[in-house]
Amino acid sequence: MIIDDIKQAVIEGDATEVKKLVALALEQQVPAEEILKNGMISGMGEVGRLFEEGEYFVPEMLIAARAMQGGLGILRPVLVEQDVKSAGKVVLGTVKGDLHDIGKNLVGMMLEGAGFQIVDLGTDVSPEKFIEAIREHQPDIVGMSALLTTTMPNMDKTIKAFNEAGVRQSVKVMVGGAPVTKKYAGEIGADGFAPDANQATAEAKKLLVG
Amino acid sequence: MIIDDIKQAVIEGDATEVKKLVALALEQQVPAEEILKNGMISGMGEVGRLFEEGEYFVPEMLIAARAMQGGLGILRPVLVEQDVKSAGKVVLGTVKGDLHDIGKNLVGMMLEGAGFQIVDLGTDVSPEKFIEAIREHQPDIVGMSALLTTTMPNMDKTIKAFNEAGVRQSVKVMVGGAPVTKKYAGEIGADGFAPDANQATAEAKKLLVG
Amino acid sequence: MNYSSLAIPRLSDFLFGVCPRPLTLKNGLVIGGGQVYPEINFTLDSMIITAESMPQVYEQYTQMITGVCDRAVELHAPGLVVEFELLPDLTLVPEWGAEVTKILRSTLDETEAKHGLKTGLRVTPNDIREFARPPLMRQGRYVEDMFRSFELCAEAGADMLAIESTGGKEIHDEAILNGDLPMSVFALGVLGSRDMAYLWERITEISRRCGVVPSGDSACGFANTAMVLAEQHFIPRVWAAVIRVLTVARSLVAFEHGAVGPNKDCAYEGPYIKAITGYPIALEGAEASVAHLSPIGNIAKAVPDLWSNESVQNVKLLGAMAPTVSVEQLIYATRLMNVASARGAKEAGMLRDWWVESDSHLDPQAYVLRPDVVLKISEEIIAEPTPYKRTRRSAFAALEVLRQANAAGELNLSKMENRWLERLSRAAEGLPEDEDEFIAGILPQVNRKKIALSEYGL
Amino acid sequence: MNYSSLAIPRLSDFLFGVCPRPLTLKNGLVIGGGQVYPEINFTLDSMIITAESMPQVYEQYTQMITGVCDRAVELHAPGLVVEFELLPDLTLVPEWGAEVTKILRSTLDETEAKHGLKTGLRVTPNDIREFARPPLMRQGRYVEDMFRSFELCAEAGADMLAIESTGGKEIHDEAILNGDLPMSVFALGVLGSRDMAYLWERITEISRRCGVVPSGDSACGFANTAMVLAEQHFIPRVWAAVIRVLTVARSLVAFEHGAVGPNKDCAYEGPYIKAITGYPIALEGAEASVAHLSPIGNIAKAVPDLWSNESVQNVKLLGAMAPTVSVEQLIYATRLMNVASARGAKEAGMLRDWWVESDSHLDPQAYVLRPDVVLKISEEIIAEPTPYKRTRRSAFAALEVLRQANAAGELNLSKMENRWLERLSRAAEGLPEDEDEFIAGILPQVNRKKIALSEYGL
Ligand SMILES: [Zn+2]
Ligand SMILES: [Zn+2]
Ligand SMILES: [Zn+2]
Repeated sequence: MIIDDIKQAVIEGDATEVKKLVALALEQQVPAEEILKNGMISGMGEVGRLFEEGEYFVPEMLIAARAMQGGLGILRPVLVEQDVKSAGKVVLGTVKGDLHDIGKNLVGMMLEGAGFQIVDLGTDVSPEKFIEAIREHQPDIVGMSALLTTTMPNMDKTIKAFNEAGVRQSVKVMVGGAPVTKKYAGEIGADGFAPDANQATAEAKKLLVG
Repeated sequence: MIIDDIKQAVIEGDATEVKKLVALALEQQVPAEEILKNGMISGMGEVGRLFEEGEYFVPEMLIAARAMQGGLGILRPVLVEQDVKSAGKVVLGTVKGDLHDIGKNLVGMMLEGAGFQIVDLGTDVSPEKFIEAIREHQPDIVGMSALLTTTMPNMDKTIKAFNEAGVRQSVKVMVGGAPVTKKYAGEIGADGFAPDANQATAEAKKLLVG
Repeated sequence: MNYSSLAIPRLSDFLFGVCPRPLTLKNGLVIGGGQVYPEINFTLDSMIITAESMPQVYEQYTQMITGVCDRAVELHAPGLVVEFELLPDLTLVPEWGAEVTKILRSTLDETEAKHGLKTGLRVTPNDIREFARPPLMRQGRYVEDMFRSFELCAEAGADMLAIESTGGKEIHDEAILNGDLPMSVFALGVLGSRDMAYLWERITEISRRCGVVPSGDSACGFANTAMVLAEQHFIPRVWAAVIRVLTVARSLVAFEHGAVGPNKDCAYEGPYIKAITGYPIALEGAEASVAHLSPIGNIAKAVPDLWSNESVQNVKLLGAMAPTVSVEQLIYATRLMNVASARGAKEAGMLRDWWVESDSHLDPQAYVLRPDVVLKISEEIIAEPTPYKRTRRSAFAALEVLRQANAAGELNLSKMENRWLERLSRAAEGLPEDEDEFIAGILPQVNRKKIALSEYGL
Repeated sequence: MNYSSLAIPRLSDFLFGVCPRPLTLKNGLVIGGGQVYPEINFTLDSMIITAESMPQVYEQYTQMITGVCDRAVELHAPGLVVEFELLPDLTLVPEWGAEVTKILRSTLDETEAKHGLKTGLRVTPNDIREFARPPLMRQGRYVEDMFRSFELCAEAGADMLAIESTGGKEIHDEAILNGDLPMSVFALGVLGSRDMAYLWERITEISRRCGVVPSGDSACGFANTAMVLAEQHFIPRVWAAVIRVLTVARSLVAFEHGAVGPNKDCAYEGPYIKAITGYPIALEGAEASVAHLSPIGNIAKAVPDLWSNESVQNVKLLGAMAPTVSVEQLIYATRLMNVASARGAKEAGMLRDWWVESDSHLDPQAYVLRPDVVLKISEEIIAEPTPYKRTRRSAFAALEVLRQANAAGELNLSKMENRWLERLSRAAEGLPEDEDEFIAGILPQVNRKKIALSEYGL
């Protein structure tokens, strides 16, 4: 089955092979949604499993993700045409005053592997910039990160700004980072919390179901 | 001066001498208020200073406090007659669910030394018992103590109960104990906080001035 | 069982990680058989415990035990002991404490199955008898619930049972503040010791019935209260040091009524217990400053078999949740011990002596924990036949040791401390040899509002 | 100054608390002259820093420094170093950081005057150049404010200046996640090293002018980021170990441009720096798990001159506020070191070796911190003349050491780790000897959106 081959090529991180196979599958009239879900996302799911079990590290995941991106480049026009939705759209950013971004980047990468569409606003992101991005990109989820005890309170500020701007109801808010706890997430009215990049994907999926 | 002798006898913790001298001073028509303030409370102030400087320990303070109590026994009827007020009245208790009382006892002892009148409700004190005591004793200050992370929230509960019972405005509330911070005291709307028994007296005095 | 000779008579055999009577848990973990293992203890962050909040309580304990076990695996810990010290509320409703025990047990079991990490679980119900005022020690609903808590926790998966019992504490707090040596001796040598005999017979009986280990008690409410007050300059350090030694005979009673160790972490009388009984002990020091500051952070490392953090609440630190941070610190501390002892008893002895030297000259409370001092005083204590006589002898011995150390310049006591050393020595001299005479003399000074003497058979 | 031979060539001289070039602070505190002192670092608990909240900021720092100093006096610490690591906001407004410096200085001075405790204050402005994206390293308001922060803090009472500079980090994060050895070498051996030369000439100039000590830098943002990711199983441990060694040449540049130590606590490349330069270093381990977990909690104790907790926020623990708890732990840790070294170099060496043995076999990141390995690799590094060549040589040497250790069974690497050891070895072989050739080859792969190469003279 060509779908299984695509999956395997994603797992092995072979971008050239993935691109070739996706093109071939489209030629063979395999539905784009099936290529995406059962081929590529399923492959990334397996990559995630290998990672969980200590068989893969992030570098291997990144290679697989890039292979998947290669296939997506070919698939995306068809998907848009057929109106196939991504798993969800996520706007990510490190809050104002905070320059740490490796954790946020990891979250973005893992979400992407799980089929989410990512809009990364970078670091030192003001409430206004978040709001702008919500209006522009209409994401399902906004993910905020903070690594300092003195920038974490900006999560609270940002959520309050969402309320004032009237955009709070349109998105789910997820928070994470070294000083952040589930308790704090609850106190500021965030919808989700992930203690590390690893658990962010499961939490994002839960948010979109719930 | 007999006042100085009373003061010295308090410092030395000589209860017999204090009693004898207070009786003598009253006979000599020294005003009760002067005996109290310039003799006994001033003596305890010196004891506090010696304690601060590491010259006295609590046992020495207790002996001095007992000497003062001895003198007060003689002085109190006269004070009541002359309507002389104590430094203030304080209701003390360890909050519900908490059995630790040595910290609270120390606070009581030190406040007493500073001329406060103490009503000690003991440990495991429910909000209802605190409220009852406020109604009965009409204190200036209610002091609450907690030693466990799981009983500290009862401070918050108790203050809320004060509000509901309509007695909150009639007292100042002071809190303290191992898990309690100034920040927490502020959050629950307490008026005062003391990090240890040592600093409780200063805090209580500040509350009654402010 | 009445101890009359030292199980460890020689200083060179008095080391961390080894004892004459090691203990083997059901799953094979050996305590006191060569290695020192971390014993981690944790508690809830600020929250109210009610029936409604129990799901959060369980969730927090799940989170804490998972974080701790994961980290222990990650750091290749050779073994791990977890202590679950029940909060009062979790003892007042014994089912709640048992449920938490189950949660801890199952994560420990999973960790052992998956990663081969050998673990042990010590469960310590709270002495809720104090909820009655004056405390009822042998009757009433608190006594019943407390014993039921022991049983349910044993059934729920505890390997070891322990308690920090409080018999006599109702009058000891004041004795500490008053610097009242005879009253302290009465609380510990008479009241506490009698209560311990009553209590430990029952705990041992429950333990036998449920197939778990009756481990030990702690005079925490007595001597650690004094230590903390001394740290705040409320009471003299020599007084706190003497109280420490006064607790030995009391805590020994548990072992004379069935306890077999490991003695509790916060029981700094542990080295005495180990020297006398040969059973393993837990202890705590520098890594327990999360729970209380102390002047004995290194010397406490001299002879433990388990090394503990006392307890830390589940707050977030930058590195991780505090229980995870604590277990990492304990693992590193025990790694050093185990490397030294793997080289040989001589090397272990050197490390022990460095720890001892680093604290013992700076505080009388550290001085009375010197292994040589412990052996010397222990020998004197067990030369006496009864708890009262042993406690009285403890006072003499501790004061004598401190006077000599002071005279020899091994301790640098302030003028005030010196005055107290003399004052306490005079008070000790007044202790009659005869227990009945002592009791008769002290009873009039006992505050009857605070204590029900009949609960102690008096 | 270009180092070409080891300041400490012999393993037996490579110890904690001593170094060939000890440092004497203005008040006489000697670092690296025989004793190891605690270096405590603390930060604000959750709060927003604004002009309005500055009174609370000052109050918190006052509370923290008071708690720390009181406890150090109480525990008879022989000396105390405090590090004030400025938060970004306190560097962005240099006056704020200077005001906090003043607060710390005055409490330290009071403590010294009243109790004779010798203290030192290290102040570490934040590398705020990253606030521009891509970072502007040598121009613009952030650069100006950063240097002004150094000056104002020096004038406000710092004894020592330091920084955790981030030149090259803008592309190194991705290199870590990609397992990209050449890109890491480029970031550290080319970009970071060039930035260090620029930066440290200026920091040294400011220090001379203000009469303070230019202490050292840390590759924290590079190698500790990797270590934390390895702890989370995101990247291989061998990769994190290699990155650690890759940072040596970069951090050495500070010393070639005026730094004289003590090197920063979180710079685990410190042992290499000490071996090469002979200047004292700070380090951190088990007691720093409050800030980050690590596999090197004990081995980090092998050769430090200051012993640190990295940083802890001002939260309440049951024992005390966390900074007070931390300083107690550091004091006990250094007491042990100082007792051992007081007995002699042989004893200090034994203790050092036990710490080394307790960690080094369990993780490649610990293995590359073995003092013997440090000396061996350091010698290779300084055999090369330039930062790039040294960094390249670091890769070869670290990988060779790890391969040998693995082959000899001194390290037990998993299959996956083994695969990465091979993969990284192959990648290292591809590093050309010539720097220009290397740069030309790697530039096409550099993400120009993230970095302004002109800021590095490229
Ligand atoms: Zn205890
Ligand atoms: Zn305990
Ligand atoms: Zn750092």
